[in-house]
Amino acid sequence: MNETRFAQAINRSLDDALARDSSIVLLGEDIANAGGTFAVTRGLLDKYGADRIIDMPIAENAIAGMAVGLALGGFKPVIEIMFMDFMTLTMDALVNQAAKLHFMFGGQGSVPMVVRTQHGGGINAGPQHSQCLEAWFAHIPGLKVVVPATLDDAYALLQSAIDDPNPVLFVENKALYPMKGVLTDDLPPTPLGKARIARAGSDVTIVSYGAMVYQAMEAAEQLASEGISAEVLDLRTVQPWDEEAVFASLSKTHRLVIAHEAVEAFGVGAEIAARMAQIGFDELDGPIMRVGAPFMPVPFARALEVDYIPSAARIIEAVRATDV
Amino acid sequence: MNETRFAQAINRSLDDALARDSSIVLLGEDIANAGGTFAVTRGLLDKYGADRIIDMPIAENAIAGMAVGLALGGFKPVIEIMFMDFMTLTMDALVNQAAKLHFMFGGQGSVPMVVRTQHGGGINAGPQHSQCLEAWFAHIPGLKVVVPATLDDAYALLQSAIDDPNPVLFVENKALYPMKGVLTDDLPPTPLGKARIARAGSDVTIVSYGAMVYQAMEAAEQLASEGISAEVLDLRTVQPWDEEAVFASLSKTHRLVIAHEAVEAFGVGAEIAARMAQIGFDELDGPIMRVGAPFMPVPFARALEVDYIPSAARIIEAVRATDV
Amino acid sequence: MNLETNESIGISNARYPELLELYRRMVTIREAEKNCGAMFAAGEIPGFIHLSDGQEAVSVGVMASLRADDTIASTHRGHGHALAKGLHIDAFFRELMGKADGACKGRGGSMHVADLSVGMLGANGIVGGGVAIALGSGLAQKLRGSDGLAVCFFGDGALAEGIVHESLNIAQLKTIPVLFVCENNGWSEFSPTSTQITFTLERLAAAYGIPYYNADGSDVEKVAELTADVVEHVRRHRGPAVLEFATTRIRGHYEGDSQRYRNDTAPPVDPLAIARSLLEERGIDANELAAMETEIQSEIQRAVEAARLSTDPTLETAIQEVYAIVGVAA
Amino acid sequence: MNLETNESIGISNARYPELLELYRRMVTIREAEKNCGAMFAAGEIPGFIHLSDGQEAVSVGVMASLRADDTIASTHRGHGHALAKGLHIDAFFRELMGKADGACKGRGGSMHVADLSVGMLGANGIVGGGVAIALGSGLAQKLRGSDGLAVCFFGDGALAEGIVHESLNIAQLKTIPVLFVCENNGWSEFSPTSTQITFTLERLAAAYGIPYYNADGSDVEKVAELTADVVEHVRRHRGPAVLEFATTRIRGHYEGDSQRYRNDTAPPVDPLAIARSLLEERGIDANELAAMETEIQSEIQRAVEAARLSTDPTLETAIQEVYAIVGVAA
Ligand SMILES: Cc1ncc(C[n+]2csc(CCOP(=O)(O)OP(=O)(O)O)c2C)c(N)n1
Ligand SMILES: Cc1ncc(C[n+]2csc(CCOP(=O)(O)OP(=O)(O)O)c2C)c(N)n1
Ligand SMILES: [Mg+2]
Ligand SMILES: [Mg+2]
Repeated sequence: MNETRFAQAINRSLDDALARDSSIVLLGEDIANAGGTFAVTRGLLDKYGADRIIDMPIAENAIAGMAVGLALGGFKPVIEIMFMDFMTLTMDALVNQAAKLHFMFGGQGSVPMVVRTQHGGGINAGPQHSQCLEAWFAHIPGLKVVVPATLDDAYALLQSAIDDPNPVLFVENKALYPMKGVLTDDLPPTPLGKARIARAGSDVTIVSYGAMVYQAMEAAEQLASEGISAEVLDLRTVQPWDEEAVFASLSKTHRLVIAHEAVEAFGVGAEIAARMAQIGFDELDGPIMRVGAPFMPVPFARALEVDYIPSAARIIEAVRATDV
Repeated sequence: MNETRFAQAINRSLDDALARDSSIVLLGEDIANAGGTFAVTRGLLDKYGADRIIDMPIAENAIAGMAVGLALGGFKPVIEIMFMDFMTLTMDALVNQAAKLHFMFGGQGSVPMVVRTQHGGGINAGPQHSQCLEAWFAHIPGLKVVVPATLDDAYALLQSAIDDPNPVLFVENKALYPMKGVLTDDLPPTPLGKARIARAGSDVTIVSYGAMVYQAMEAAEQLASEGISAEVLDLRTVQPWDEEAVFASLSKTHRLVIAHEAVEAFGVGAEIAARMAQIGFDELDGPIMRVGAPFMPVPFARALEVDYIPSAARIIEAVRATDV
Repeated sequence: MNLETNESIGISNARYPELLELYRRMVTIREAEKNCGAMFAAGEIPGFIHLSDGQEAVSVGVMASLRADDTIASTHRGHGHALAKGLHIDAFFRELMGKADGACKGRGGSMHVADLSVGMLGANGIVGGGVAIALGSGLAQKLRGSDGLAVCFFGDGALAEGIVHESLNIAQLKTIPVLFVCENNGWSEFSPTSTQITFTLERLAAAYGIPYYNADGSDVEKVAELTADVVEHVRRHRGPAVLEFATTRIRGHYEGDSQRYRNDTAPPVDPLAIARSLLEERGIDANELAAMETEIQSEIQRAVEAARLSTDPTLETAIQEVYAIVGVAA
Repeated sequence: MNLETNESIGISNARYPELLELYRRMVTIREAEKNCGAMFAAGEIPGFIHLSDGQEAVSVGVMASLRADDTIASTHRGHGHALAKGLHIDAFFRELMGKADGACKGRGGSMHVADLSVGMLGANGIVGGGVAIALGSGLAQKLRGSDGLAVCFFGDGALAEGIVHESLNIAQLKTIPVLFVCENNGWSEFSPTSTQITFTLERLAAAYGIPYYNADGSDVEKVAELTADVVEHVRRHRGPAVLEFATTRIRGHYEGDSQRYRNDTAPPVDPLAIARSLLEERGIDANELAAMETEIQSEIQRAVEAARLSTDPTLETAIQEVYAIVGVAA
């Protein structure tokens, strides 16, 4: 089996989708000729031509709005917004139009579009090129939000996102792009909304998604050496998120930590914690701990960013604070 | 004492601020000649002239971006974004620029701007004119978010928002505009970030903000008749929110309900619940309950909207579910 | 009642229906909106409604050249567009009243009336919100290889929004068959648009290199004639065009608007009056017209009565349709 | 080292400094960026850096007519703007390296270098992000009753963003003293801008009724001369103007860009070479120029060395400045 990079897994997924379904078109800035800023769409123009791999001017709101029109017109547009920070310019098209259309028109039509974007730090891209804003979109009825952690998930969840009749935000973590691994052939379909048990355990549940899953795994590894058995759940989809899986794990471990790279306050972890503080209250043997970025913009300097991004050490600290 | 409406309390606050500080300017669509869609800025043009009360074209992103430039230039702009749903068009200026500038420039300068907008249902304005999106902004380091419930707070918190050296989102609930009450003369300054005990109680804490405070009060009233003593906390500011006050109340009542008009999932209540499930875990005698809108766009029809907006009855239900 | 599109009328060789038919459609919109106004005042229609009185000639004249497979994206002032494109009058009233069998099951209301089956992609509560949607819809037509086109309506005030400019550039750049139709009524809510916009659409379109045409938007025949030509051009060349119609907003920005800010002295230009007198000039009997009007009125009355009897939607049903269901084509 | 603004130079009666001084400033920027490129390649500067090699004449020529109280809002390609406006070379390098005593205490980096004390309102990571900020800054100048102005720089690719259009309209509508400066290098990242924009800025400005001027952006004297006139005009008339400079992006979009997409055949036009040969033509001794260049190089080397010795910032300090403190003027 050949090693593949995370970015290539996404490329392959786009490629296979384009090959099997002629209604799929890609739009974005520098995605065609240049193959994408992170080379995720490399080679697709040559294979599928300029009618399907469409370079766009720097006009994010229009790109997102066009995707709505294309979706209504029978296409399945997959747009790329280069950095999640630039999603700020697409909010009307995505939140007021795409997300609400099916409901607001009484079930008429649907908007099968995917917005691919990337978030996260790790390359010192600074305050306007590193934000993790997925909690915004998870708050909007009508949108789905996917954040894959593994190559297989990047491939398979993107297939599901493309086939979904609803607008789906597909968030890649830029730090994962160069990650190498083996992409499984003939993956079975992976439905949105189902978590993955990344590591089974019995003493504490660590819920995570995206790149932070690897810090959670590292934490679990270290805890194991102390005799603490941590279960790591990879949510994969944050809207809808797999409440059942989290609850089931909590019912087994009775301790809960939620970790993500986004700012802790008002982040995705807040919803999971809140929900478990309601339906899982009787299962809890200690406080629910969250690990997220501190309440500050993503700083540029290496010395700052490295301390800013949540670490395995901070997850371990949080696990201890659950009184395990 | 004369009765005043909520909208007029805001008008009076703007008026007094304009009178005392010549660096304050107002910008917005139809705020000058027309006095605002909800008449909140009525009369100010005549008093302060077109250099300070500035009618703007329909260009929300530019309006918000200009406010940043005005703030850097020594002014304190107060802009009006007519409906919170239109904040979608201001996200770059507010989130990538205004919120980060002070931090990102290493403490140089500040952005003393206020964005006034209004949210909420109650007038069948439909899916694109009713959203409560304050959780988005609370997630962004560098922004403050204020949601007043009473006339006095509308007046006094707006003064504090204007005097604050940071960008502040000031969210009015449209259903409150016609509400009558007495506006206290010579109000003392009300700092941002301090909650108000709207009603003292000992059996359960109901945390709320904005218009939902009235449903919380109604619920408390009804519960009182059954011998359940509910404490109602009005947060007033959701970023920063008064963790200490919530914790203090929880430490007294050991039961917690959080109610807001925004969609429950990933809403402001999630953060409060999550935080209390951490620091308040030992104080909790029952599950933390949240009351918010169901996970759907705000529907238009009267029959739908009336059931959509959280009611006192739903708060009472939630109180019961805390096992009080 | 359904203001049908050309095809179903079957006027052979005509590029658009004859004036009598155009007038009939305008009267229908006017009468429907008269009822809307009254029902709003009476509290039977909630929310915000923006009437298109005075602008009917644009809706009817433009739509006269469109086919059912052409699409339109509309604005907050979308009743005329929706009805002219073929939204059924029953579905219309039921929607505005918030009924379970309204065009959108009561979830959208006036600002969101839509009927995808006739290519009406929705009124829109966001100024400029429909423009890029139409652009995408036009691109879909082109990529599909059809000779269909997309039309986006927008007001003069919307010209201040960046999305309009982004869309003009992209339309021309990618030669997308989209027709930009500006209904210039001189107002942006409560402000004269002259206090908000420094440019003319004509000069702007010229900058983008997009063909621009304009006409008196109160003369339905002129609107229809010009649109027929331009639509023909867009169909053939698969690229954009801009149409601008000078028109009159007879009523307030929305119902309930006191219009204290307004001091027009001249009586409003009424496209219905213009069409009517043209028809009379051409020898159509005034009685015949009156009979037609009465018939429309009673048909609308019927629709209103039926809407009143319709049932309210329930939240339980609505929440089922927040998401389209995976694996089920909508 | 501080590339000072006109005032402090005190050239009486000159509308802008003489060519030798302009050249000196351009060399400073070039040499500074040469170091940036090398330090990026060596891993000493992290993140994204976008060099302005080839565009120095615009930075230097435009800034030559600005006063310390005039403001500028810049772009992702902002090194030249920042240095020309007066950001100290020490603060510059320290920021790019992410040091505690950098211009922004290491929190912004290349894409956010700023020095409010000299009216430099920041580079910007968002294409078009600075445009409306400059508009507001210009309005502040006007409302304050000063004769200052604001300048916004943007690239040709930014013309596709709606915010640029919103801002042009508002600038003209409210007659705001803002100078829109387009650095047209023909590229939007990896795409020729001709594949993204269908219009010329000249025709666009004409549509808005805003005075438009252009010049060869590689000839620093021409840039300075035209800008001096236009700035004068803006100061006097307190309204907007548009300046466009044709220029060359000598290096990649960002450092690390392989530029495989690029197939320019002609050698790049270099504003430094042009200025240098002009100076020699005018009899400036080549040795004198070489001495000046050497002096600049060593001064920059000194700054780089000092930056290397600077300390790293800490998160504990940074988190203190997420918010400006109530009651404390910044
Ligand atoms: C993004 C956005 N900003 C503001 C509004 C409020 N608004 C509704 S209609 C309108 C004026 C629109 O003027 P124009 O485009 O000329 O249309 P007209 O009402 O004249 O038909 C405004 C400002 C809105 N709905 N959406
Ligand atoms: C809103 C936004 N979209 C996209 C980008 C990514 N991006 C950075 S620079 C650039 C090209 C800008 O071209 P131009 O404005 O001509 O400036 P130049 O790089 O040529 O100086 C793009 C697309 C961005 N930073 N911000
Ligand atoms: Mg108008
Ligand atoms: Mg360029």
